[in-house]
Amino acid sequence: MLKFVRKRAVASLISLIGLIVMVFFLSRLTGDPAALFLPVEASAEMKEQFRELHGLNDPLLVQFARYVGDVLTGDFGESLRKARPALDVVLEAFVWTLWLAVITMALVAGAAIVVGSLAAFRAGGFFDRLSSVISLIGASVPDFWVAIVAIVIFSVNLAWLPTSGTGSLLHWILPISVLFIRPFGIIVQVVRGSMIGALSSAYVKTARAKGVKSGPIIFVHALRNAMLPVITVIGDQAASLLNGAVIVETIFGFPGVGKLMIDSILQRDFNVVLAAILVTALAIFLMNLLIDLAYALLDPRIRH
Amino acid sequence: MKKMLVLGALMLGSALSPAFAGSGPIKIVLPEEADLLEPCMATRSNIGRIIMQNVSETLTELDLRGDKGLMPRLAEKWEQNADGSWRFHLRQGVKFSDGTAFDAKDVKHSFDRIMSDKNACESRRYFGGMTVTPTVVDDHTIDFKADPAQPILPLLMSLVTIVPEETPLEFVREPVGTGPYKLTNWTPGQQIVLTLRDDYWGAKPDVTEATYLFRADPSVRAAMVQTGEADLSPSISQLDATNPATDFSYLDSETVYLRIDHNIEPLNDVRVRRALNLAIDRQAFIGTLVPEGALLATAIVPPPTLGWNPDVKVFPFDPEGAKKLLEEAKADGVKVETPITIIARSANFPNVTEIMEAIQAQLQDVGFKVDLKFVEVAEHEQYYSKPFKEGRGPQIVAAMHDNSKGDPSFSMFFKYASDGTQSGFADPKVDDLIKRASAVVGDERAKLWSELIAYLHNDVVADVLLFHMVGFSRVSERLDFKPTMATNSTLQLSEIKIK
Amino acid sequence: MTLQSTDTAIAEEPGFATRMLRMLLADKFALCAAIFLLLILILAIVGPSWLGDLATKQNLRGRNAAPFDWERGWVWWMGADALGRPLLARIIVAAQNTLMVAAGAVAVSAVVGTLLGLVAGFSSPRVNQVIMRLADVIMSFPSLLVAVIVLYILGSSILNLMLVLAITRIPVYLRTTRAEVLEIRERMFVQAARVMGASSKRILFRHILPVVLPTLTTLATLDFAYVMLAESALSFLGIGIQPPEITWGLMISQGRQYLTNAWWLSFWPGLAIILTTLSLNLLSNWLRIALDPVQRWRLEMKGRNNG
Amino acid sequence: MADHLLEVRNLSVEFHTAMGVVKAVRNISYHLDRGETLAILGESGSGKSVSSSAIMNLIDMPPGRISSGEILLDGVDLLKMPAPERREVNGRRIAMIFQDPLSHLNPVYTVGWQIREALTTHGANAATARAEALRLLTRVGIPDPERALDKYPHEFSGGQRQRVMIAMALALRPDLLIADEPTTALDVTVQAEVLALLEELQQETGMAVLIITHDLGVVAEIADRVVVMEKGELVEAGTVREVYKNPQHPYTKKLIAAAPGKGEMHVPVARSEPVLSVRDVRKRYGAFEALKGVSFDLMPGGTIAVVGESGSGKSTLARILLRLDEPDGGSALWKGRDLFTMSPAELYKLRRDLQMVFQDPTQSLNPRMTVYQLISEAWVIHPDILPKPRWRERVAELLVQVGLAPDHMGRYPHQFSGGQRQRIAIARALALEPQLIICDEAVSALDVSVQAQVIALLDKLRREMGIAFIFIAHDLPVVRDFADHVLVMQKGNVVELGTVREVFEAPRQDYTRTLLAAGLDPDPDVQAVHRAARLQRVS
Repeated sequence: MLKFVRKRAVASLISLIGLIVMVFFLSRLTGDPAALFLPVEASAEMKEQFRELHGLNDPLLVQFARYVGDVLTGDFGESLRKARPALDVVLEAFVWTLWLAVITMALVAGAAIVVGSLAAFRAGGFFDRLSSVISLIGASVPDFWVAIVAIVIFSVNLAWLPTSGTGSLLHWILPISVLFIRPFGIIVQVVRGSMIGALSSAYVKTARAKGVKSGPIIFVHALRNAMLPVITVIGDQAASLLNGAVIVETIFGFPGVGKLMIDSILQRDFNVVLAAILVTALAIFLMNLLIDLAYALLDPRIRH
Repeated sequence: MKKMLVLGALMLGSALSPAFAGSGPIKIVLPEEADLLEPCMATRSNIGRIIMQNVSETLTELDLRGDKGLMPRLAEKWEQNADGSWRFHLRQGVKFSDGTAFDAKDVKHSFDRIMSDKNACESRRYFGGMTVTPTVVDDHTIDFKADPAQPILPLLMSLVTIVPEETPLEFVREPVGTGPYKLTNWTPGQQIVLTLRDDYWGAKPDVTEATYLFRADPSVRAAMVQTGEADLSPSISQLDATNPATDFSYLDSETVYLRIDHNIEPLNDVRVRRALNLAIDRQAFIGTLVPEGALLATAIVPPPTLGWNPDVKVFPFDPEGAKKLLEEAKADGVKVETPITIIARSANFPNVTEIMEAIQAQLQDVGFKVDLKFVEVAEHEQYYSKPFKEGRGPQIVAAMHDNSKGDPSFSMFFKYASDGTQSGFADPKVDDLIKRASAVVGDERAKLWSELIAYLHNDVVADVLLFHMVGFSRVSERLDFKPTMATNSTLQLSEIKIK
Repeated sequence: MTLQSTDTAIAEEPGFATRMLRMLLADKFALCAAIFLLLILILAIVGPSWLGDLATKQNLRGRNAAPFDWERGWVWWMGADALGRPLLARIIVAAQNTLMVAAGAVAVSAVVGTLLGLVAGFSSPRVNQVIMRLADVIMSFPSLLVAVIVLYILGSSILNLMLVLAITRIPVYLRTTRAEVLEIRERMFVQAARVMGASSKRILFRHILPVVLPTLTTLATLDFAYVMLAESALSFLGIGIQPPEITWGLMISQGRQYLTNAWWLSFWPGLAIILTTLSLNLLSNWLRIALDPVQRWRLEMKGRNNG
Repeated sequence: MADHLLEVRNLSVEFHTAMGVVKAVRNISYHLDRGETLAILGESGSGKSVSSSAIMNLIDMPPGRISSGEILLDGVDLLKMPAPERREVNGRRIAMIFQDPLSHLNPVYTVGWQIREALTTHGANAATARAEALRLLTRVGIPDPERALDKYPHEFSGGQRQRVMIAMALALRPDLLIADEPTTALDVTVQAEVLALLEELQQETGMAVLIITHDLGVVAEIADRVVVMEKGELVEAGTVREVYKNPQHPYTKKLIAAAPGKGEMHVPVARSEPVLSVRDVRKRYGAFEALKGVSFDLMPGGTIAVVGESGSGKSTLARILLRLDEPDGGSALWKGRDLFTMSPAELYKLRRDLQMVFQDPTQSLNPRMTVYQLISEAWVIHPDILPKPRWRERVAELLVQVGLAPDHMGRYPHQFSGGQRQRIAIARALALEPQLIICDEAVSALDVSVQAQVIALLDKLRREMGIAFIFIAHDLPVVRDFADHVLVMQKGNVVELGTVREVFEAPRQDYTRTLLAAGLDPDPDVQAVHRAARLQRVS
């Protein structure tokens, strides 16, 4: 087990280094932060001095070496825009994203498993067709559109929920609902497919021969076997949520890491971009590890 | 249901307890979060809107609400010394929010801090091309000597925020100022809270506490005021401004124009530039893509600015005239067929894509070949500011310029002088007028600016001036507040009254 | 020794096209989907030259004209946009760019991802490692961020947009293909091909790829929707396709601000995306059966019964 | 009327498919008493499992439909029972075990859990369920039952898994046990043990056993009475002895005639220069030694049978000889050249001489290729064998040669029966005109009657074309009719190597004798003798 974790950690470290190199140089190709930090009227000297102040005048390789050196000592640099440590900025935002992702995925997984399983149990039936069409439409509607319509309906017209922001539990409902739609549609389809396979398998026949009821057959016998591909997809979807739900965060004024990343690259706040990428990549790595553990937990055949 | 309850509570509150009326906390929702609350960055609008004059005050203050001109704030009065330097007499008994007393040393430190190379204070830009030396005369008197002499130095001082002399040169995250409010909570990404100080030197405002929230989407901002989640949104979309009881338009200080690069044929020909101006049906935009209330621009600065020239008339919409001018130019061998690129910034102002597409269509109607290119802010800046790229084709940059400072000097040099960073041409007469106007005060100054504005518009045909824009705000009915041109950059809580 | 009763063999095998057509006729849903997609495809090809002028002709007085005004020409039936341009005409014209970006991105990512996946699944562990780490890097790179960075560097053109969206989708195909290859290459018929002396190339493309293909087709149709939406999200962030070019995604994004007072601006292009994805899904479900010799009889039977 | 424990009357079951209604079972009737064992004998597609599925309510409806008949359990019609009551019957009164216990046990739960579930589903409490599960595992002879409770199905051997299945089925002491091909996937020695266990348990509990099988040997070993099914119809019924000695229906006759192991034994071809000479081949997988030094010679046109139970290394040997796996040591001289040191280019040439026919034709034929494509692929890979214009003609020839029709070449594998598919696989091997064909359990998955046909085909090819064969099998009787030499393997070792007559008539090694004894003879009388002998050896 430990050996497995170590092997994965090495692989991830390689990916992480590749990621840093790529982001570092690519982001610097996108332009000069001085032009964005200072107003258009600022003089050339002011811009020059700004670059000098933030070490942007050194050759890229020197900057890179300095950055790597700093990161190795745990220093991720300062945010150009916010004049505070980039890591603090990122971690603050990441906590929000993490909660948003965890809660959303928990709800999505729960709902998709129940709906997908029931659809599979009566494959081709009315419920199956209905859930297919709904999940498909859900997967092809732009989320910003849904978000704004939801605000208009539920906050403005019905006044049931706050429009946006953070503060109470009610504030979470709309963003989570909007984020819910797309992964739900995808995971329902995967659960359905996987469950159809599991329900037609031989051990389900055995269970029926034992006189086990439909409920336990679906949710005890078949489901656990059907979960492996489902968990993979849940992982992929969770990863994309961890990378930040930019649109939803933007519309609902949710202080997450996705909006932070996009804002930071718009403002060429490179240190924040890099720190954000590192933190999310690390989180995704840990999540993948958890998923592998879940595999082993669900399926004893994988344990060694 | 809940909404009714809230409304009911509000009505009850106002009907039964007049004692509460008149003061209380408010919530303000802004489009863009302040990433810094650094006083010396307060000239940037997303920061200034929160702390300028609320937390950090300046020596002088320009009145944009009335017509009082430059008013005293931390300086009680000022005069010009014989040697051209300016002497400011400071208000006494003023305390910073950290309890220290305000004196001339703080003013000197504040100024030195802005000019320091240890930081990137943006208000330094107003002091480009001059050397200003502050000298403390006594605790409550300070001299500023500028070389060359600056007739508008007191106006410039309305841009210098005062911090205690203990403030480090590097950027701070907890602004300390002499203003009526102090920062009590800043949760990045969520909110900023300013709370009224008990020991403020001036009149006590109605607003006891202001919570700033940030939402990027304009319809969300409008919805928040409607649902009572916020009391004031200084900028909402024109489309959402449908309720006359809460939604107000106001002339903001933004001017939209097309900057022409005179260096490249065919834009080097004045007839071509005039044709551009005649081809555009400016009036058709008003009330359609540009909100009702916006003004057609004849200068890069809005009307209340010193020297704004009422005699300069907007170019008429005259496609025939434009075609004729083009034919003339063509007859003289000007390559009017060369495709011209209009470079615009995406999301620069509301409806920018539609407006630019419409302008493109109108120019094409009279025979121009026009490409439209949308770029993001950093790339736009490369087209807009010098040095321009070598080997470029004929280019027109659509841009928006903001001058709410009351004096054209903040615009004219940058946009029109030969050395100006965004200037698309070089004209000795323009340079001379700018230089002369900058050196004088009063009516003389106004006259020279007027002359320059007319010359640029009628003779040089420097650019295609389009609109002085209006903004829309939604103000809760419990507040008494009318946004002004200043609202873009400053939002003084003391000006907000609670009914 | 007797052969099965299926001996009453089909005397003459009909050609591939006829057979596909027959199978298509047997599935009503797939038929509708195919007709719809064909229509969209034709519109995408002829749209810009046919309605291009009409779709860009502004009429500031007819801004946000409401839909269902049967008095006016058919292009106005879906209403008009903020510049008074007929929405139906714009949707037709935008089909070209939309399909180009989506189909291009899906095609590029599917081809590149599948090839890499085949190589990764079938070659030495070292090559496999390199490819998988590369996929990891792309996977952990938030796709919108990649898009923003690359579009900033390269500028926002249709081709670049297509490339960016393609890059971010490569790992999906790569990982799926590789996983399938690892499984399929152990199958008996692959062993049988090796015993016959088939080269790796032949085994990959003749034996493994056809088995992976249905999965990839399904994936690609789902991705089609994803790419159209991603393109729309980029427009929302202001870095996608730039006017005067139009795509459905951009139209939704531009119409967003009018949601409360002119819903049709973003509704119709949204509907176009939904219908296209739905059709693609239906068609891919059909295609999966039609291309699988083991399943094909379902359609052929139905077709025969109907006919 | 209610004398019989189970009585199936006029049962008809049909399935709705897109090809129309398929009548799986037509109007069949049989009965079964307590303590009795009834065998349903039939080949694939005969509908032999359908009636038992109907008894257990395992038929999916739709697409299935019971169109007529009744199933009486102690006189009560199961088909008219309300669903909850019907479910109570399952497990409690009727239990079932299946072929392939690995896939019929839930892979993600421990066997203890699964046995306990059988008990708790019908009302037992957790504590007694655990104790009972332990008792059951002990009873069916699982070693270290205490720990076995917490193990997962994949941690057991095939025979043990079937024992677990039996333990689970017998948890509630049912009146009737249905065993659907319970020993088909097992080695002969294990098969004998499992059948013995079933018999013991039947004697203990007095339950009735309904055994479904395709194997006359199993019928002879365990059943009292037998019913024979063909294409959904019950064609013959009677005591085992009656049916075997005096079959009435032509199908039964054919079935009995097809049972292997009764033909003439081959006389080995004359010794000459061996075409293949294998010496001391070794292979390890990690710590597991799959081959511990295997040597043999194969004469041109000769047939050597490699026989052994699962895990004996016989398939590894085949894979290594074809270079699908690399050996760790030894040599294999093919016409004097060592196969193991050949370069890829040489190997490519070798492929023409050396071909293989796999166990399961369903898997070894690419489902997406037509018969023509499958066979002609050989010439795509080796273009110098045949010019393209002659391909169609040659494919037609090959199809005729293996007993198929030329107009089959446009079809896909799934359109054929199992035996026909194996013929296609053989035609594909022949396309390369090989000199040696390795058959890896090439007939094991086929029905008995089909098996006989395929073996006859192979025999014809050997005679007519002089092809040498390495014939791998786990089943001795099959080998007896076809091979001239037999090589018996056990755990990677060669136990015995001799002519077919030597091995079958005078086995020198104990293991060979055990194998021979464990094999079930279709003749109930012969089998009774075998059995007596076996029991004697055990005691």
